[in-house]
Amino acid sequence: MIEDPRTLKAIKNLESPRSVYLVVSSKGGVGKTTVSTLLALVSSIEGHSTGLLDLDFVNPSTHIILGLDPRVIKYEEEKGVKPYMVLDNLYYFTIVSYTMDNPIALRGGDASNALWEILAIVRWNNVENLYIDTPPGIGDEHLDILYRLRRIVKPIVVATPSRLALRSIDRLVDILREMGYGEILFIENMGNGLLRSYAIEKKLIYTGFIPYISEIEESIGSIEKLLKSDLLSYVKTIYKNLRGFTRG
Amino acid sequence: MIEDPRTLKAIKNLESPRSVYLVVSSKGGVGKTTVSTLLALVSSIEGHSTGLLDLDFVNPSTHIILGLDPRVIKYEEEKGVKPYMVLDNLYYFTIVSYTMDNPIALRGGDASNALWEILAIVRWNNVENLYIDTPPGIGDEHLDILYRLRRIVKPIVVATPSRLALRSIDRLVDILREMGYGEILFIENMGNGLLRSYAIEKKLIYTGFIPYISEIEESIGSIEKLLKSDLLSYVKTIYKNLRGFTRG
Amino acid sequence: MVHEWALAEAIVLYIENQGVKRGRRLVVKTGALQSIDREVLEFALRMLIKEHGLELGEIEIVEEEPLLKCRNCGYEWRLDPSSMSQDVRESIHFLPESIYAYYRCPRCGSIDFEIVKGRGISEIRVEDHD
Amino acid sequence: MVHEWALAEAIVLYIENQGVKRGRRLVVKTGALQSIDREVLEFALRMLIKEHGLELGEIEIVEEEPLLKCRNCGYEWRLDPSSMSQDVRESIHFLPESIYAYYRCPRCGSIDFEIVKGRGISEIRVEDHD
Ligand SMILES: Nc1ncnc2c1ncn2[C@@H]1O[C@H](COP(=O)(O)OP(=O)(O)O)[C@@H](O)[C@H]1O
Ligand SMILES: Nc1ncnc2c1ncn2[C@@H]1O[C@H](COP(=O)(O)OP(=O)(O)O)[C@@H](O)[C@H]1O
Ligand SMILES: [Mg+2]
Ligand SMILES: [Mg+2]
Ligand SMILES: [Mg+2]
Ligand SMILES: [Mg+2]
Ligand code: NI
Ligand code: NI
Ligand SMILES: [Zn+2]
Ligand SMILES: [Zn+2]
Repeated sequence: MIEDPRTLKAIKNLESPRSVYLVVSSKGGVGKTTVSTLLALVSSIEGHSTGLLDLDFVNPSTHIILGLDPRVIKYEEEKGVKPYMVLDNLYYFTIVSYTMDNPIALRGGDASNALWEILAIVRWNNVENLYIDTPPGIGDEHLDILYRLRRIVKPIVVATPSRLALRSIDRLVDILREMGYGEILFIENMGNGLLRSYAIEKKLIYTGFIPYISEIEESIGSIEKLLKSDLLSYVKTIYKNLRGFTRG
Repeated sequence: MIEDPRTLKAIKNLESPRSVYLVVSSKGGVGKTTVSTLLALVSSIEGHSTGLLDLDFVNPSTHIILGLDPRVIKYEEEKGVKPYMVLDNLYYFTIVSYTMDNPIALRGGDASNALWEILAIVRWNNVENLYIDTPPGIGDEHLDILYRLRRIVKPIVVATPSRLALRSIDRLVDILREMGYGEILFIENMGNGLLRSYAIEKKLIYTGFIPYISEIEESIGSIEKLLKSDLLSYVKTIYKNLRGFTRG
Repeated sequence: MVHEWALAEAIVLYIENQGVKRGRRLVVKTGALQSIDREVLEFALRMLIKEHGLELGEIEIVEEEPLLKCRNCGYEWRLDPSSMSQDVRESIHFLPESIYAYYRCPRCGSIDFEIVKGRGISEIRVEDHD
Repeated sequence: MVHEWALAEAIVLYIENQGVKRGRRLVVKTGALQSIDREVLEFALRMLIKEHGLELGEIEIVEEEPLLKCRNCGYEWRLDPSSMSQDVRESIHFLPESIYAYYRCPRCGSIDFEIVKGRGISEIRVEDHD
């Protein structure tokens, strides 16, 4: 076969949501998973039909933040796979429901295969905002999505105000530019707004910051607590800015 | 070819050092790079011939911690490639000297190829302790090393006391056990000793903790400052414990 | 197991994308790991072919037996999905890479093995097309 | 560029590991991306073959031209290392994957391409061995 047939179906599935955000960062531990999960929560409580897709196959953790046991996450089938409804407006897909959270180690080729399978079978129709969490680094999954789904995904770069993280973001931004991404959304995590000037200098769309809030540890695993946490107002601002910039 | 000829040469090269430590963690941002660089620094100032090898190809950062410009890092050739001498006792290899720190994105197969090339050509003879920094996750590089060099490398798992990090470490430890690693060294980073009981429960060799020290940010990029930093005494304790456990 | 519909749609989009409009026979090779329900797949294909205005005559679905190979010790083995527990089989049906959560090399126990063949759709061929 | 010695050692260790002790001819296929100095490699091979007590007669080093293929647009192209700047060529000599830091698909600019062949040592064959 010349091309992977799943690519075409993936494009079709991802054309439904108004916005598909790809949360990336070449550095780990900057808060990609926390930010994508919180953004999805905020989007859903703001009354929008929302999707959350966890593509970190080796280290899936969105279900831990949401406090979901892999055994309760079940998908219905209807011309594909329907994501699991976590809340009224929140639809969710993670592989832990298939792996039962058993540890797996995937080489690049397998990760790429798993990615296209999931993008081809999981349907996001009726979803307005879709947030995709990705593994750290820039590997097979990122290259696949960023090239093949260029007209669909909006990259959100998450960074913390540390020297190592910024150096790593420089590299990622260079790569995204080369790939043809003009609009790169930016979130400062565990910071205080210091990175606004960095973002402006790099021509990134600064959408806000989330301070370092040590109490977040206690909210992990409980949607209720997350929704009451101090983080939420910051995430709401970012959410609104993201929508503002991507109204198109 | 049935097997990769570079594997055999890699084994030969890595049989020289008394200890080859592989710093791993399925989660990013826990301090793998910081810890491996500091351990190498401590080992060298303690008077031992030491190697530091950066295998995080997509996001190499040991040179940033050491404050080295990619252009000054040069390797001599002598029946292979001799690592760059950073200090009297500190020998260093990173790909940034070849890539000039230009951003690269590697798929799994390419990362695996780069890995074997480097392990086959870079010679670590006369080095006593070799510290290897790795990318986050468990990808091609980890699988390659952990299986092929099983009799040589000693894995050091780095973790922070956060729920997401521990869940991720559980998975990694399961995998290391399945691979046949009986002795798994453990370092608690950005913690206060709380993970000692976790480590004991998981039958990991707890070698110490490094507290969260926000001033570390100012020491990054200067060996001098790093050597004077508050972190150092903690790293020294860990260094000694590592040596104690791996005297064999 | 009606997620076969999604696979059928991928196949039809692929054929369409190749610029093929009609042909005598459509041959699809699927991997046995996915335990695809042939009748469902064929039914979905017929519906979608019609919907997309294609004319493809016969449909033949060929199943390829899975072959796995250990990257650690080189051992090769086959795996019969019908021997799996219901849950595992279903997981692998949806996502063949789930196999890494449940299987190991039978010789050396390695988690590092590859699916050489029999994973998913590996061939879509329209015979005598124009 | 005497890191050829390390490659020669890998080759000799490989032959030894295969249980081969003598043969009429050793054929090694190298990738042109590595711009291997054939004379140096041959010299190192002769030394090491002797050191390891092997008898391999002639040595033939065949260079394979690099072929690159874009994963984004499918374009295939060749690359002549002698056209590279000295620095880049040297980086690629040591580590062929350095190519990703300096080259892009000439058609679409993609960073996502693969080295189809001509990367490094791709064949080691001892003819008429026992
Ligand atoms: N704003 C924040 N304040 C405090 N801790 C945070 C914040 N954001 C994330 N964390 C914590 O940092 C760690 C890394 O976050 P995570 O979302 O897993 O990052 P990534 O997905 O990029 O690896 C987790 O332990 C998480 O709880
Ligand atoms: N003990 C510590 N105290 C404070 N900050 C730390 C500590 N260890 C690491 N850091 C910081 O945490 C971030 C992640 O560390 P890094 O070594 O890059 O992790 P990894 O290599 O696992 O991704 C960096 O910004 C680093 O400066
Ligand atoms: Mg994450
Ligand atoms: Mg089901
Ligand atoms: Mg690191
Ligand atoms: Mg040189
Ligand atoms: Ni099905
Ligand atoms: Ni050389
Ligand atoms: Zn095996
Ligand atoms: Zn191209």
